Amino acid sequence: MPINFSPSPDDLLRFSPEIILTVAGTLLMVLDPLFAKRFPKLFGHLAILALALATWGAVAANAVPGASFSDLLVVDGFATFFRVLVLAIGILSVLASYRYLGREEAETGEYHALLLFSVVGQCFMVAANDLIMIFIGLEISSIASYILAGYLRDDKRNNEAALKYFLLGSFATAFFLYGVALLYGVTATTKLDEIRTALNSPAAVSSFAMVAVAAALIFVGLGFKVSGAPFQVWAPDVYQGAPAPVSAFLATAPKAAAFAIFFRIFLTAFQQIAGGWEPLVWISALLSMTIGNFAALTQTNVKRLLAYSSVAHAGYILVALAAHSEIGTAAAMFYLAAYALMNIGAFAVVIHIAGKGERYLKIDDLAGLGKRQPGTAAMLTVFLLSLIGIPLTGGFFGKYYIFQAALQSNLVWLAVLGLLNSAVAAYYYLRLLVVMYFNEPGEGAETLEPLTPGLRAALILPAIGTFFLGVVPGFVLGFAQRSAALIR
Amino acid sequence: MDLFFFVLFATVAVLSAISVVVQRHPIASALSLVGVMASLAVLYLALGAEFVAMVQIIVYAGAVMVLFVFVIMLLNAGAEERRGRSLTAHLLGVPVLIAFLGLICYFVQREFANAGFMKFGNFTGGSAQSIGLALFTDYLLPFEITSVLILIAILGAIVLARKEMD
Amino acid sequence: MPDALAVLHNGVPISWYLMLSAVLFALGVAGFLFRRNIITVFMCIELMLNAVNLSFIAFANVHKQVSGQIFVFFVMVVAAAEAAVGLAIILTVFKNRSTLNIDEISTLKN
Amino acid sequence: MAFYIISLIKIALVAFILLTVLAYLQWVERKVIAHVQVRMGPSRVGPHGLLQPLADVIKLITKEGVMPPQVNVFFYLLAPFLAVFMALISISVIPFGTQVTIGPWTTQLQLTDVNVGILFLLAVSSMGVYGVALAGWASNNKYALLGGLRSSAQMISYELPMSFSIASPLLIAGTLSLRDIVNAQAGYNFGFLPKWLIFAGPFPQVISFFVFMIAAFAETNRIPFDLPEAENELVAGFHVEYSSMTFASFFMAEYANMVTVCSIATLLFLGGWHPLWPAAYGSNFVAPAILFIAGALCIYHGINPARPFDRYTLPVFGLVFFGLTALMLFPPVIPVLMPLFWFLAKCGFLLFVFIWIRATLPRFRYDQLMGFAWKFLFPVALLNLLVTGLAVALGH
Amino acid sequence: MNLLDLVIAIPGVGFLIALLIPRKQEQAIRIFTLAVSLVTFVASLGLATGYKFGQAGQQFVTNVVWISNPEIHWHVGIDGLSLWLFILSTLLTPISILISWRFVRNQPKEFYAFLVLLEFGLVGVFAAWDLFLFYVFWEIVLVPMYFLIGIWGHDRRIYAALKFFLYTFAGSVLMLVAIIFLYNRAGTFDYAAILSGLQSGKVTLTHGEETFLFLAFFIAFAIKVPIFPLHTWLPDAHVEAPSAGSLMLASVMLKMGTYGLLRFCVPMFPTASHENAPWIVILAIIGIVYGALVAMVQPNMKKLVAYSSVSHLGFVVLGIFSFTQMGFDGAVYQMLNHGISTGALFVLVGFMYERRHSLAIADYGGVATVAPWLSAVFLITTLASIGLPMLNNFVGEFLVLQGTAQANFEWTIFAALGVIFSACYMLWLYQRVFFGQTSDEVKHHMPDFNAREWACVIPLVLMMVWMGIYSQTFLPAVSETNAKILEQSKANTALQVSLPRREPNAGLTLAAGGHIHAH
Repeated sequence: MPINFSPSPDDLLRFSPEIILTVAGTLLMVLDPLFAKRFPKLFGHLAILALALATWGAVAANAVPGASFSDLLVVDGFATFFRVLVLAIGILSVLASYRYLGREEAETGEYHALLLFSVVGQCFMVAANDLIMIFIGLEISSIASYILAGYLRDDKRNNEAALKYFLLGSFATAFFLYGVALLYGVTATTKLDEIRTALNSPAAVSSFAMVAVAAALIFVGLGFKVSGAPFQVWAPDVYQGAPAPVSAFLATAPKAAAFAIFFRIFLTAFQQIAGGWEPLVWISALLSMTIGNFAALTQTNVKRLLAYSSVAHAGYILVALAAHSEIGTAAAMFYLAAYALMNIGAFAVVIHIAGKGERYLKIDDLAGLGKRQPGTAAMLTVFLLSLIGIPLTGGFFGKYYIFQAALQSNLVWLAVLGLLNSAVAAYYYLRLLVVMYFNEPGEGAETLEPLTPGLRAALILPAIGTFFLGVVPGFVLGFAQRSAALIR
Repeated sequence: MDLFFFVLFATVAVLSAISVVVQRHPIASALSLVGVMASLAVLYLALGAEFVAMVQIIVYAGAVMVLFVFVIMLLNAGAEERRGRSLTAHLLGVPVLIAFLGLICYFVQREFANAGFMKFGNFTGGSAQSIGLALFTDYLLPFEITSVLILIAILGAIVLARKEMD
Repeated sequence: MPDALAVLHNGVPISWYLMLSAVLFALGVAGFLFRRNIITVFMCIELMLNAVNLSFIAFANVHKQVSGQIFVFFVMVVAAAEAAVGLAIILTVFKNRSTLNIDEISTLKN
Repeated sequence: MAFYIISLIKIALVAFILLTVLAYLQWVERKVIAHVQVRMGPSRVGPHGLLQPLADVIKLITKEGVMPPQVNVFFYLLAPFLAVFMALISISVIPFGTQVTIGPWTTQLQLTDVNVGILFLLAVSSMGVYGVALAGWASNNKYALLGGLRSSAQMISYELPMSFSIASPLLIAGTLSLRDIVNAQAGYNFGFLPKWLIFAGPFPQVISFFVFMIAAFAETNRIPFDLPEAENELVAGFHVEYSSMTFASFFMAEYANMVTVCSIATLLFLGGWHPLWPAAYGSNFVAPAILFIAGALCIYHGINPARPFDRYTLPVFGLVFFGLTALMLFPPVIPVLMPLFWFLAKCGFLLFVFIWIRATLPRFRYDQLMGFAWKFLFPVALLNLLVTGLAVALGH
Repeated sequence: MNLLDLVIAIPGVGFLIALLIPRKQEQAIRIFTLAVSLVTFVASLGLATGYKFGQAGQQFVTNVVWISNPEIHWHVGIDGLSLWLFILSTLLTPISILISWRFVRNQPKEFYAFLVLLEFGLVGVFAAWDLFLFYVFWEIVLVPMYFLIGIWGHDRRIYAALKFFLYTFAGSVLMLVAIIFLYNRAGTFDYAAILSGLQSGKVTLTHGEETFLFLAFFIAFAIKVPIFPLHTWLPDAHVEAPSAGSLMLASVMLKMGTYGLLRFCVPMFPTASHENAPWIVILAIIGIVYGALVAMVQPNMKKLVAYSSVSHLGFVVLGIFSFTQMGFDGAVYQMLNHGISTGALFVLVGFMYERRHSLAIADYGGVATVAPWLSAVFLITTLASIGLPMLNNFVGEFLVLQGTAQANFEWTIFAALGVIFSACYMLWLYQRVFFGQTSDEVKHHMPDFNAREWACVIPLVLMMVWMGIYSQTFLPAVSETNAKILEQSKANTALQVSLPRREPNAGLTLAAGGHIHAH
């Protein structure tokens, strides 16, 4: 009974980003004891190299779309989009990490290895066509993230962040898994397209109640992962407690990947019962936006504020999910890209101003940044304007597309409430601007060090990206729309 | 016979699970959890999943739970003082949970009441061979990728729990 | 509800297994919500995963497929990795705070 | 119905024999070590101290059990029970020989044949940690706790190379059933070289065997790996607070574990009940010959007694041995008894090795012990597994 | 790429270049931005000369695809409604730069750059012919103004800036909902296409939808105008803003609201606008009276002018919702007038603040004796503002009142009250500031105009006079376009209205409506 199962070159190409990243991650682990003391920055460079190579791999894989490994892995536009997105987030996170790690005198090798592994998980998730694969990818991404959240293990905030992230993340995973189990019970498969086929058959109608229960459970699980209300409780603590570059990463990459599978699962597998889950998403979207924005209003810690804002942004993307249309998917993809850029940019500024031991995290510590470092302040302004949704920034078009999708799906009230929410959100983003430009410099600004090249890049690249998305959104949106057509 | 075993071990499992939840001492909870796992392993055997049943014992009961016990001992974690979470949590949580349970049970009963009957030996696909074949053909990719998971776990344990070198 | 005779004749209905699984899952959730020792809370998560595994195995029996068991296999691997990392995190928390009470580990906020 | 009755009889038989063997293993150990150290060993109770085990058992049972005040009673009592339970239950899947047919009834010389038998053994042995760990913890004594922690860490660490070393023969045999593994080792190369996995196959499992044995020492907490109970550091480790029957339980568990691992080694590597050379070359006469010599020696010493008592006891033993010799030569039982003999002989030899090593080697230091497991044993076992896998793959 | 594109592009490009100039080169930045704005102004004059009168439609059209999906066009053009507002923006920008010449010491680079960016947004708003593009420019305007108030404003600048931003933003997101909704229905953002679609019945809206859309647009514009209960941001913003900010805010940005009402609300949703006209008119009248009364009791010059804006803009809204040709014409003309005269007031108040460092009326008195030219110009402006014949406001107010009278005479009475009140508070202000005892502080710190300041006020005074004497330069273009808008709003009404409702303006509209019904 010799088994001969050897992947074809196409299979390997489709899988190449993960291979590259895994190999690189392992390499970093191996090199860590050798070079950690002498060349602490080497690992960052290597990580960027690996991520860039993987991006190339992901793009190359898009040239040969299709399913591989007994249909477990599907490379399509959707997968490629999110792969490139999480890889880009990875690069930006690494860029933003250089200074931070140096300042905190943290180990660099393991940090970057974990980061790469986390990205592996996300790449894997977004290209998966099977719930179990998604589960494994989700866990790879999550477990690496748990560790990253508590990376500075002598820091109490880090500990707490890691613990909360871990406990609630695992809890969510269990729900997700239970949903998968029930779904498997009904349809005898975990492949998304087969589930869809199974549910399309007339006989399946009687099982819709069961499928709805499964969908609800999966929704709970994924809701936790994307920090959509009412499952957002962990997000503020985790984003506040984790090391700043990790928070930047956590608020973007895992979220993007989780949303990717959210869309894939709900639009592919659960399309048949869309009427059932739409109200659920509707409520969650509204709650996320409202809770996120109103809670952010009273925050004084920048990281926590950004955390609540990320909850609110998850709400906007859930609006797109509630629309459950092609255009909604495309809108969410676009929004996630824009959101990732502006959020990482904002966090990069936080990293910059935080100082050793993250002492300067109060909003007031931003005071006088506009005078001290007008360049940095200008970048933050761009990101904040984008977060508010001012035209010519990516955030604006993101919001626009999402609410267009919502209106097209007749979710008028959701759109109105969402947009009013974004007006509320403007208030707390503006508060940052106010402090930064209008207040006199405080202690934090006094000790501010000049921008390092890594951080500079982590600011400028997202800023360029934000403008790019804001001025010529067609490029990204076009790709997103072509891809979105595939997952329906 | 099937019924006898099911009732026996289901009862053990449920009682142990209750014990996990209500025991005040973490060690007691941990051992109760081992009890759950062991009785589940027996049920797995009955369902024709002998390989998984054994792996359940080896990995879960024998490794994961030992790790738990180990950590509990290491930290010398004492019993929890009996001052539960806030009253509202109980007032809200218990009915919601019961409703959740009732819902699932209702739907399961409705959907799968006649889905099949477990008779020992009616399914023999759980041998090591068939599992291995599946793992190395259809599920090769996830199988390989779980190695990354293990790698992360090792790395994480090193990062978080190693001694300071200097 | 199949009558007792049918049970003796046909074997145990699969739905009983599934209900057992649901009960265990709910107990795990209850533990997660009401317990305060971190380790116990974590164990309750493991209990939930075990409950899910039972469902998978039961469904594998229903569908006469091996894949359900494969999933359990993966879940176990994940649970093991999770346990290693989770316990390491708990250790670091304990080292810095000398408590395992989840309510006392809530200092973040402003 | 017959199935249940036969099973019950088998269980009773095995339990009785096993418990006796365990008790006498203690005697053998003391005797062997004594002789290694040029002493007499137990010799007061009964001829050659043969009744010593019995006396020990009576002593332990009748002694007052001390319940220290600080212990956690439930777990304190649960721990020895667990230890014994886990140690004894693993015997249930070990095959001792081929099948027996008595009249209309046919049965295997094995309590139950599980097709994942080896996994079952691993599972049970992995559960064995709980007994030790709990005992250490429940005693509420720092020595005991340290001992418990050490031993759980040690057992977990060594379980890994052990599993790997078990995997290699499994790969070659292509089954997880212990009986099938032994059956796979039947036959001879060139007509006389046994196809035991330690010798033959695509890749001889010598390394595997040694790794297994080393890990087995650690798993059973035997010297040189008996750190959990290191007298000079930890007083007596995890069972320092135990006395009378509870103490005896741990003792019994340790010996039962020894028997188990020796049986596994025999089954996996040493061809189980297959003789060292083919029956055609007279392997069937080994057992009678040994018994005969033993009987002859007894008679001889009975005639020339060293002690007055020997005049009566040794001839009796001699006669028993002769009787056994005759039984072994009785053709109808040969197919049953010969495999049993070979199995017990190999197993006994390995047990002797255990005792021998205890008499010879000093104890490891704790960090050396862990380092050895992870840095040496584990890679070696892994490498061996890889090579074996390759060999098996190429062999196909 | 025609002249209009160029005019819009110059400040945009100028802004980017200004950002590149090193921070130290303050003078270079000033001169550069002034040059940019002057060039823009001159170029925009080319639009006026090139504008073909007698054609109601848009001119200088450029229509190219900006974003392909959803199809968003760079569709800009000028018609009679926007032409003068457009030029007003380009005229006032150099003036705002000039008046800040010496006043702004803190971070001048950003200040001037923001002014140019503001201009870019403003001209874009008036030229945009694509709803989406309109929204983009609309929002762009917000950002520089926010910073202008927040960084260079007075003591309570932060509060004022936030209030300004949030009010406006909240309104504009509603507008965004409406725009998206329209896009989903019509499949295009193109204003003309949507309008013709609505009129031809290709795009149908239910009554509820139309009301919803109307209200969404209306609230956004009403906040900007500001209409009575939504006006509270305005006094704060005006008072706290630097002179240049107040100038741009009062003169141009408020017009964005009224422009929007006339451009979008009325023609696109005629039924809803007719239906809602009664209460809107009431709000406008309340605004007129209330603004005037509150202005009367202000101790602070800027606040006084700010409340007077509320009052004046009430006229504009009144004119628009009278749905008469004269009302429309008057409204548009009043927008321009208000831009010039209130702008001039802010300029002058700014000059005085530069000298005396106070805005409190009580701190002045007898300025006329020390600064006669200043007093003279202020007087002209005051008179223009209260609507003295031969000066600009008179024409606008007259037209509005007449238009209102055509629609409903009762409204006119209330509106006329506003005119009277405005005379009261303006003249009283003038009296308190320029006449009476000259205090020492005033005496020593109140030099007369210098050349730069002359350069600022002369164009404004000229415009006041020109617009007051020869309104025919401006009105024909406006009227043509307004006639078309009026036509559109009626035609549409006739097609869609099925519900019986009380028609406030008995004359024109009913007749026309009835006529078409008869078909």
